[in-house]
Amino acid sequence: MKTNSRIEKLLGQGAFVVTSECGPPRGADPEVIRRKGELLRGVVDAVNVTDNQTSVVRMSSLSAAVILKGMGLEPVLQMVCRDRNRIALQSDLLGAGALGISNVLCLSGDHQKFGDHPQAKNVYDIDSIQLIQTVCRMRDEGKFLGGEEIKGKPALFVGAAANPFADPFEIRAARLGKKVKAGCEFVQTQCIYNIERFRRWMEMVRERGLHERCAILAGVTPFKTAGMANYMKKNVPGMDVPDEMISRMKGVPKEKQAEEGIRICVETIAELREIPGVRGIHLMAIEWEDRVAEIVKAAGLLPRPE
Amino acid sequence: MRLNYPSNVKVVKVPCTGRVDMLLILKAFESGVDGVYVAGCMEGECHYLRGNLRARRRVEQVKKLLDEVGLGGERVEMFNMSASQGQRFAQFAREMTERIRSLGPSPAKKNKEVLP
Amino acid sequence: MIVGNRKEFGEILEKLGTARRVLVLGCNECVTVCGVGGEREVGVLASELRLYWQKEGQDFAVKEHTLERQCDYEYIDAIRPLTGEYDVILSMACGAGVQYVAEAYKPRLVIPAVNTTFLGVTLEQGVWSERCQGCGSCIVDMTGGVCPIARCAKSLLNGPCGGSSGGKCEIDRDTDCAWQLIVDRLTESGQMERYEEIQPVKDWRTGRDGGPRKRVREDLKL
Amino acid sequence: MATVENEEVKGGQAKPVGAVLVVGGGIGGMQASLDLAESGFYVYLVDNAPTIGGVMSQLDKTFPTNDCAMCIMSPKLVGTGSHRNIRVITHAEVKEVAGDPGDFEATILRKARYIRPDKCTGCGECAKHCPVTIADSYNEGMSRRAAVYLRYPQAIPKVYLIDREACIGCGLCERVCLAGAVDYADEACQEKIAVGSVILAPGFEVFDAARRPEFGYGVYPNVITSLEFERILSATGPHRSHVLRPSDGTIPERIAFIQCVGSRDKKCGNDYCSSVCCMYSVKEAVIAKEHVPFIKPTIFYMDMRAYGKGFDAYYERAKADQGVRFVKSMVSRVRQQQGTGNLIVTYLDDQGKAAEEVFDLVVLSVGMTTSQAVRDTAARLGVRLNAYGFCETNPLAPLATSREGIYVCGAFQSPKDIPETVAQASGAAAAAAGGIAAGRGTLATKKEYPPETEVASAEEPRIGVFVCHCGINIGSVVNVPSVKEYAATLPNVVLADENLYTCSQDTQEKIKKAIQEHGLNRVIVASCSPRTHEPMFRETIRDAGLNKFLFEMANIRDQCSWVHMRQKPEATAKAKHLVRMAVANARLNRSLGETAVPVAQRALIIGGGVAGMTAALRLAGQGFAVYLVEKEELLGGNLRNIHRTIEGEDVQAFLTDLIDRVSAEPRIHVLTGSQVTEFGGVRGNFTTAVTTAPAMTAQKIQHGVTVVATGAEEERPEGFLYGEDPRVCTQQEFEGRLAAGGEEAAGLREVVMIQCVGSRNEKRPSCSRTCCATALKNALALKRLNPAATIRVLYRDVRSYGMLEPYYAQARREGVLFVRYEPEAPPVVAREGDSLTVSFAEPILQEQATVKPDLVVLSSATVPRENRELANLLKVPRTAEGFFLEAHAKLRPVDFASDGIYVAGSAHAPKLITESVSQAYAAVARACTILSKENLMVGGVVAVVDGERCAACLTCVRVCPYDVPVVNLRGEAEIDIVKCKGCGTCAAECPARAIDLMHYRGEQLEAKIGALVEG
Repeated sequence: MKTNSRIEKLLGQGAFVVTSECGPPRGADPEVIRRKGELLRGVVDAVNVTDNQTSVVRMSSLSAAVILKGMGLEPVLQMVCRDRNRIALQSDLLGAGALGISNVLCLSGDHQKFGDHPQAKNVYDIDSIQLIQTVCRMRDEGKFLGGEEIKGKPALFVGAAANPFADPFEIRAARLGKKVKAGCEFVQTQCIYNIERFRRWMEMVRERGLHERCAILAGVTPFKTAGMANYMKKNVPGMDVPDEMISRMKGVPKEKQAEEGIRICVETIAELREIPGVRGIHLMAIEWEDRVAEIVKAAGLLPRPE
Repeated sequence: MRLNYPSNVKVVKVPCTGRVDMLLILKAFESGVDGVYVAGCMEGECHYLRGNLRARRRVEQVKKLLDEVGLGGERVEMFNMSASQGQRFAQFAREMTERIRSLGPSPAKKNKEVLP
Repeated sequence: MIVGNRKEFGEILEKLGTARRVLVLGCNECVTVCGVGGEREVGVLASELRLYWQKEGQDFAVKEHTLERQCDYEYIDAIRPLTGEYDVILSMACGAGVQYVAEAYKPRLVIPAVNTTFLGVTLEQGVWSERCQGCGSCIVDMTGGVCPIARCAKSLLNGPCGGSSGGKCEIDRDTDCAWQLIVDRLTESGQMERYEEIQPVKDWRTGRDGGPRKRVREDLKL
Repeated sequence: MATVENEEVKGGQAKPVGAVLVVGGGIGGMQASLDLAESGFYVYLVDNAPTIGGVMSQLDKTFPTNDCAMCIMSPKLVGTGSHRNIRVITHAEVKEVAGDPGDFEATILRKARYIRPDKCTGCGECAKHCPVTIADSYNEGMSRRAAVYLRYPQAIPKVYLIDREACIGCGLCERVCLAGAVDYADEACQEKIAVGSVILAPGFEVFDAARRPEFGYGVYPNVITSLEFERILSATGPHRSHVLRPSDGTIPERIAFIQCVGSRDKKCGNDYCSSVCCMYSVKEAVIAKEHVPFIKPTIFYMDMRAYGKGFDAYYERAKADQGVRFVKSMVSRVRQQQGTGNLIVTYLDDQGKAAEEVFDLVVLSVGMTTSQAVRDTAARLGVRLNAYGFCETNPLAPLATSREGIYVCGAFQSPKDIPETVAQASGAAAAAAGGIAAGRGTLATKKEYPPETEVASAEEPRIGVFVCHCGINIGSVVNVPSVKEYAATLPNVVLADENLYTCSQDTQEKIKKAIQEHGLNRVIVASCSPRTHEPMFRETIRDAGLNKFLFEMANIRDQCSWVHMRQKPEATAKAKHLVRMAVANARLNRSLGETAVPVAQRALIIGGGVAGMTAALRLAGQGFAVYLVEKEELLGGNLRNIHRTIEGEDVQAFLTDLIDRVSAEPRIHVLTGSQVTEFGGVRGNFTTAVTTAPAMTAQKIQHGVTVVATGAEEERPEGFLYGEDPRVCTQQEFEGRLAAGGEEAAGLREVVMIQCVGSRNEKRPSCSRTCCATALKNALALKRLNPAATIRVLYRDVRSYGMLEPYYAQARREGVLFVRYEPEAPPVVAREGDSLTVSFAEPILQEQATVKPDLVVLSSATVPRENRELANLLKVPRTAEGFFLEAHAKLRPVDFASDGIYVAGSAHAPKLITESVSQAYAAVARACTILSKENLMVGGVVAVVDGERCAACLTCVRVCPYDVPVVNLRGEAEIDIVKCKGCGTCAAECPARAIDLMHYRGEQLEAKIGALVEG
């Protein structure tokens, strides 16, 4: 065990891990985060705290993670490369270590064009793979990127995201390979609707043996409505929603679409569990934290191990 | 065919509308004309293959410029006609004259470059 | 070449304020080629100004001149006698030219009429595309001849983000995903193994982040 | 001159007369005249009509481009009328041609015109005052004109004449004519001229529709001919392009076109097909619908003969997108409905059922015939006609008449459309020139000019302004004296004068004198129109030693007095403005040099088939060296696969003779097994690299012209069990088998021919043109060998156009069965046990029929030979189907858009041998317009680069429609004045303003525009 991470511990025990996420509020009220956290207590093993997701300004992910930590939950600190250069990123990593955060998820981050400050200058001093390297170097070698010695290394379990559905498809496994080579220990994938394509990706991942060096947590997101399914297909870059899924959502009356969405999600989880190399799921119920427990239960993943 | 059209229309001959430069149109306004139209061959029938298509793009650009400076892009136009279409020529001459009449004299006539 | 965009006429007017003796100064280099600041564009802007002030009934004097280059002192200096007669110089060169003219004719007001946008190439007549950001340390040999710094919206050095879709970037469907291009080129040239190498964090000192840059070649100096 | 001697003129004779008589001034006659005059011969162009232009001048639009006929013909009219080596003799006829080839004496009778051509200015004052009105024949009698008239406004010569039969002799015209051109005492006169060759291009007249009384032409007002409808559609027609029917002037909604009126008609003795009616009817239907969208045209046809290049696409578009209805039928009669003036058309439909329909207007698609006058002329000249009154020719020598030295082209040879007429006219020019090549340059003159006075651009302009009254055309509207006075006040004007007719001969002398006396270095004439008169005035000042570009015209008639007739003060003011603009421009006019570039007087011909070899022989016959490049080891091309023509000519003997003559001709360098590998240069000076197998030796050839004659071949068909069953073959293979001997034929019990295999489909929309004739030829040949054989031709339309039609009739007579199929239900070839079966829909019985033939013959498409690389090398375009694309579908059928490169034969589109031969001759005539010159003059109105200012941005390189500019080694754009056509697009777009168009320089145009507004 390199860290105190619960994910690391459970994976070590061979458990099927369940993570979820929690978006910090667009304000300074800590209660919002506490309410969301409460809904997830005992239901998931760890909670991702997003970092100004979709480039919209929110409470900093580190602050929100600390609040969750205070509640006894296990936060996964998301960090994007869009807003901070290597100085700020390393500084925040030290802070996270100091505040007892055990998991970090290294991301490139959405382009600011889609957020609430499209006028902003982006940073992208380093990219997500280089951020993984940075965290590992700080933790394992005790060195900053600049080469100086760190006094008090941050013990962080390092994760990253993977999108099996983005293009170019043929290099998607290779890209994961680079992340693993950089030191990534777990990945959470983009929401999976096209299971066939995910299977093919997993085959490529297994071919490279990446699943043995890095735990793969398959991402799922329940549709609330047929409209949402359609929107995700059309407007979210790198999202692959098969037409059957949309017609299935459209095939039920509006008031029953939420239930249908959850049913699809549960079925998907069942299928994903059968795929060799899948070590857990990452359940992204976007602004729908109150249904997470229900989904996890229906998927037969409750109770969570201690 | 000796079809009557307004006498305020004066023709500047060019070998092809492809020769018509944006600057020439702007200069015409500088010298005080109220409107300019470029009379090219029918599209697809340019003797020089595509001069009239180039001219049309330039006329569109000049429209934007005239809008920018407040003269109004409608003071310039591109028309297509063939050499045998005297009626069409006369019709456009009348149409354009009517249009310019309703717009009134070019406001850019008020002053000339006077500072030494 | 350096590619720019003509400023809106309204903005130029605003910047000119009360100045009515204007020298519109073009440059016969990059900005001519990209159709923004050559002799023709100088003529167009000058004509627009004349028409506007004619319309407003104001007195004015607009002079057109185009230099071979606005980034070389000798060319700039050659018009010294001319500049005295004008209140402002409206430069249609890139940002470099504007500044060099301003430096040469201080304290005369020099106004930019062009927004300098990027270092790019001509895709076709009338269409230009960005290719380089002048980072000072070129790596395109590693990336199939495609620069991820200039052409990836996030300047990612190790591969495409999750927003790459159908060869296009997540920021809009007209923009190519640089990494798709890189992967295609590496595949074509049988160099995909290059992709597996992790590009280390970049040393940005050679770029603008290292502060204003200067280049000296001792052997060429006088 | 390179052509000193010619083998076609027998030795020992004196030089042949270097002049040609061209009879007929329609589009064919004009083309032949221009080609001859441009290649060093003097031409007498004699037309029966008072003006040249022929029937084409009456047409509205032309298919398949929908170009305006008059617009595209105008340059040819003006070119013919103003060419110094063409004498146009109108209102005249050829009485006799005596003598021998090379030395004919022709007697021409000029009819009285009553207006003196040397004095008439074409102002039209006489016609305005003439009190008589009679039916206007130009509008087919649908409008009226005066007794003194000009046939149409653009007429050449622009000289009026008096129709003395209508004239009442009131003398008004004589009184109003200020030019004194009216001469009531005028008399017919005879003139003898010496010529070396004669070309007959008298054209056709339309069939007299009254000879088919069942259609009611001449009885019912709303039954009209297609030529009358053409006039109705025309902007200069009786209703100024409004589609109105004669009886009541309403818009006819339902229009019927009845095809084959006077064609394919044994009863009238016109067994032939008139070739053009299908297409002109489709065009008229489409144009009528363009004018009035609610018009519903219906075309009653037997076979839709859209066999020309791009015709089928035009036809399909009309059918699918433009709402033209096509009914395959036989119309039996037309009756008028009581009271409405509408017409009831009775016809037998495709299934043989009778039907009736009501229409508002019926257009009879009348065919082409030879007029009695032309038949008489032919008889006088000793030229034999065929059974139908067309000129008798041999299919392998289609340009020669029965009398040596007299050649033929156009519809008089056989019915044909405009491009084929133009091509054949050029061909006839080549044939006519071939016989008298040694006389080249002996009669045609080149004008000698005095040396040019140098006018430096810094020199102070001294401008003379001559304001014209144009009789009263200008003077009665514009106050000419005040314009003159105003002109005198303008800067640099040192002389202002006025004339009654500035174009008159004495005024030219006056202008010349003024140039000397006042030291003028610029001349302005304020008068009619530069379109007609600028060349003449330029000539005048050049005679006085001034560069022609120092002339400037103010157009105060066409653009002023004529169009502002009722606003006299405004017209005078505008005339002053126009003069002021001319002065502003003239001050900046510069002398422009035209440089002589020597011509490499040799030709390169690519392709050694019938077209290539014919062209080579003709060019060599005119004294030019030829390089004939053939890819294969043997000459002959597709001709090697053809044995007989449909008329029965022995093609292999013809081919052998052709090859022998090519091989024996010392001026022809045959390069077989060779390919063009590099190509560069411009007209007059091309350089081509040719690589020859097997050693792949390369050589560079310098030549002045290039003829592309790469031909076409029969496609290897797909499907129909071709290649799988030996009983399925192509027409060409069948022809070979028939030629091999009659044994196989004797055993053939039943044969099925399938037409349009690989043609007229989505992949290849065009008709392959020759397959119907080939099928008829082979069917007839088989019938000769085995009269008992059953032959079924499964077809879509039988396209036996022109003189092929009688063979179609013959085949039917001999029992060949023709069964139509629809493209949606094509015949199916299958195997049933050992037998071959063909099943097809039987339209009359309306059932599926199956036969078991011994042989299935596929009429496979004609496809171009591999030519993509060659097209790239030569930078010449191709159609979507891979045939070479000519410069203009109508009037430049053998030219490419790039000057000096020509196309001949099937490389252009599928062709019969006779057509390839004509076209090869045509390419020769076009090529000779360049090869006959020692130098080409270049320069004048061309774009010029100021290298200093050039930013080498490539804008000019990209925008030039002719790919002329290049960035040279100095990094500056360079524009070759030889190639530049002077459109000015580059000048208008150069971002550095480094390019200017000479004579239309930015500075000049700005000055002119500046002068437009009162200063």
